[in-house]
Amino acid sequence: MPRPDKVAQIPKPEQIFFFKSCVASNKYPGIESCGWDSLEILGVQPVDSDEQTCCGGFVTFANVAAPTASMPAVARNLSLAEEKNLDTCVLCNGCWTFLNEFGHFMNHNEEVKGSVNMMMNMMGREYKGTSNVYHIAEMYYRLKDDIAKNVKRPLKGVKVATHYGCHYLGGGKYTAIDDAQMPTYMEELIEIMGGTVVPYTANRECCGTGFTQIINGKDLSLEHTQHKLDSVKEADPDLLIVQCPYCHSQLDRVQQQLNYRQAAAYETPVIHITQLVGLALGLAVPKLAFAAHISGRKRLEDVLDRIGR
Amino acid sequence: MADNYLEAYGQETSRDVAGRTANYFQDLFSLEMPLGRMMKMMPGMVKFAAAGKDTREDLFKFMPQMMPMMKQAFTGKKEE
Amino acid sequence: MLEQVKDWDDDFYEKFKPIAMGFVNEAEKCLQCGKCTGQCPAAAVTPSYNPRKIIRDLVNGNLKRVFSSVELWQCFFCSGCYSVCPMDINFPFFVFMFRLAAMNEGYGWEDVKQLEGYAEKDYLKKGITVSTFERNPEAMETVGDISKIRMAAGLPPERKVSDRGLAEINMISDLSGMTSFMKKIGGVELLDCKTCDDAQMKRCKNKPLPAKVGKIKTKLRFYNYGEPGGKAHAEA
Amino acid sequence: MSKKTLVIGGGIAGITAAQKIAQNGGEVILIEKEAELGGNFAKLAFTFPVLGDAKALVAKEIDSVKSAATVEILTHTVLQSCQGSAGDFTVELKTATGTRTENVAAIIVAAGFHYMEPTAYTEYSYGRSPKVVTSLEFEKMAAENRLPQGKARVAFVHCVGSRDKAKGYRYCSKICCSYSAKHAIMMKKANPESLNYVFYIDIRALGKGYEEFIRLAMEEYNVRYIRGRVAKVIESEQKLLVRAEDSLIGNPVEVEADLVVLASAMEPPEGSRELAGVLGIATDEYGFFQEAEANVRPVNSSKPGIFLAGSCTQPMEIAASVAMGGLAASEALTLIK
Repeated sequence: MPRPDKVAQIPKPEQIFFFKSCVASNKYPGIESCGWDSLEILGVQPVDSDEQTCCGGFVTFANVAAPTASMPAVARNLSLAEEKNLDTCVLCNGCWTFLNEFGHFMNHNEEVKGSVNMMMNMMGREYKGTSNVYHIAEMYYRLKDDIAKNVKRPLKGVKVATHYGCHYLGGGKYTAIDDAQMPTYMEELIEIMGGTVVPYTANRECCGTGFTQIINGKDLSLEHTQHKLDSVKEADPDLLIVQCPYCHSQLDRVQQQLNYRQAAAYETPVIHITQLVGLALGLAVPKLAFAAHISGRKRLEDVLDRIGR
Repeated sequence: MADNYLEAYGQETSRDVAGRTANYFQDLFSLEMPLGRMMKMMPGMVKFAAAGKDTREDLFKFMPQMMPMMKQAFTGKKEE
Repeated sequence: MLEQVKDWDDDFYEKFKPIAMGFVNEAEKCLQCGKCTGQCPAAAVTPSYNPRKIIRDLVNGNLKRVFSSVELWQCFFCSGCYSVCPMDINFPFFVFMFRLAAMNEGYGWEDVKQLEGYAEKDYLKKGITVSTFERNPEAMETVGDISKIRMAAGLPPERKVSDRGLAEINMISDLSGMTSFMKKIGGVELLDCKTCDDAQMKRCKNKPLPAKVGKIKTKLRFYNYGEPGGKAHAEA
Repeated sequence: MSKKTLVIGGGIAGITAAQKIAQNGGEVILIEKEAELGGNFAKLAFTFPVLGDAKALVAKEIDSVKSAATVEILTHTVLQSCQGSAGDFTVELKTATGTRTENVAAIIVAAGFHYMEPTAYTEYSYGRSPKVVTSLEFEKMAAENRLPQGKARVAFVHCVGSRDKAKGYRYCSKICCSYSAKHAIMMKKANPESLNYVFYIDIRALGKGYEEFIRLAMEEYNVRYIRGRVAKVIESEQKLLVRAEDSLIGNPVEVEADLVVLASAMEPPEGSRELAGVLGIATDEYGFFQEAEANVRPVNSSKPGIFLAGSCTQPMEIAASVAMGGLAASEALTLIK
């Protein structure tokens, strides 16, 4: 169940710093465009900066960058939001946990903050630690009343399954808006938008990307994802909703890989929560960028036909 | 877990490994600025200054802050 | 094999904790209850991977085993162990720090080498770690040109990071020693579907891909402790 | 000056203390906030390590205290205020009909314990799946013959809320190991076809006959003991998937269970801190009443004249509660005579 105290802490700002995600920009552009437009519709103006880079989470957890290299990178990205006096909204669980945990670490360690700030000062910036990082799904849950008011394309009769992703709930054991083991806020959002929630057994399992395992331990990664996909297939949802572009990429792309490796037939469309909200809020179909999706394209079209294009 | 790790390490004990590891992390997380480290940072700063007009200006603004650290790095003494 | 307890470094963890600035803590509280391993996705697919044992070896000070283990490189970083831990041990951070230490000892370079390209070619050159480049031909066929999709969605054809931003992350990388580290480990090319021949294509479509390609020997990787002579590797 | 003793709590410790004082010629007021005497003991079906009929045993004790002439039993009654010092306390009681003021020489606090509601343990699907129950609910199911039939697999989970810094208490609840074994035996007796799995971290069965009792469960009743705390319980179509590590082997295991029983922690009774505030005695960090000296003065509270008995001081089994009730009675008697 969502934690009301945590939800209440999320503000409803007029503007928010829109932190883009690498996977969302380069593999699934619909996440970026829908995230932006849906926030606009819900009355929160996203603010962009072309100086923002990747959060650095991937290179850090790939151990190419030591924490001493990734903390200044986090501080730099957050200082961009601080310069504008805004909170940060991220699209990806990885960005959320990485910015949050390293930001938290710097805020509670004056010495480290000082040395990071020395590096920031060289670039004419300063990290103060005033920008809170919110996941876009958290924002949606906070703005659920506005979503309910603005539904243009109700997801009537669409069976939707959810996948939350480890780095939001696991890493955010004490900071996420929902319980780590039995989250329900996405289900609530889906019901608000008129969809039907389909439960499946492996709901809380990891998607199997394992940060670098999809590259280094591909067999392990695929084995785990297959386990998850089998369970999804059994429940047979029309859409599988994720809130992390990295999970999105794994669950979407691995279906195809498994199909040609093992002659399996996984055909579940995977879409991000921003795209689902965008769909319900009536964004134009090209905005949703479903052309970038790989698995279950036919089924995705069927869903669009059913609820109206 | 397999146990052929002794092969790889030979006669070394975990104590030797621990010593090396502790030194490594001490270096990695050190907030001190020894000369060697300062010298390593120089190319990066030069590159940054060469990147554009505004980066150069920002870096020069930082120089006064930098001088005591440079002194400290060269002399090895911390100034009060 | 009989282990010599006198070889263990009993107080390594105590020394390590303050050095690591709070990144790793509470390992001494571990109850050895096994809740972490019970829910671990990596343990579910790799029989020898076991977070509980890694914590135990750390607290005991049997570092040779921890650092030279292949298991250290099998963590999925899913934080599930942290979310269920009754003692709030944030195990993924332990793995993260141990991997750095293992690399210092000469292990795990093969894994990091493959990932170095992401930092060098994408993160530092473009500011975005995941590029539009597809390694999988089928994905390329299905999706087509991503910039067209981006434009249709009302976005610029390519997400660009400003020159200023790139200069800044490059300086951070230089100042923090990340660049020199990357030079030291070098990188390997990952399998690129554009350049693979018919035989490779056939194998790829019918059999599981090898976990490693190029210069790397795969047989040493699985369920085996490190690469013997890993230290020599580091010294070279 | 009054010769009366006030006993707070009508569980087995309070009943024993009242009986002993009455046997020695003292007058007792026994107050209980529920409608019936018996406390947690009365909610059980069987005792351990000797499998006795709990309901019959406690009924006998209740009858004997009710028949004692000098014991006045007030149910639906709570303590409202307490003034004075040892030998001369003025207490105000809120009864079902109104308030009354009494003058007592000594007070025995036997407030008992509370089984923790494991609502925070969402990884065990508690509160979502009806097949995940606490030990107390299992007792009720057993009494009402609602246990799973046929070839059912039942998983018993130790240490839910105990030895857990994140969601529960750091202490060990002491009796869960034994009562889970008792539950497994009850299950096997009720349904010989059932397969029972107990997930434990350490088996802490201390006391006469306890170790043998656990071995009995393993040897005679074929209960599988798996060392490893359950990591999660996943709801599947019909079954519950119980995931844990068999940490003696070092491999994750999954049990398809029909029922999961959570051995929830013993926590301080509800409102123990408020009660301690009214009485002016100290509690420990968890809310259990603090004894004056843990080794040789286990029943003395931090205030002279107020004595402690039973599981409101620490998690304990029935026999220990009875012993402690007796000791508290003898301490109280020194103030009366």
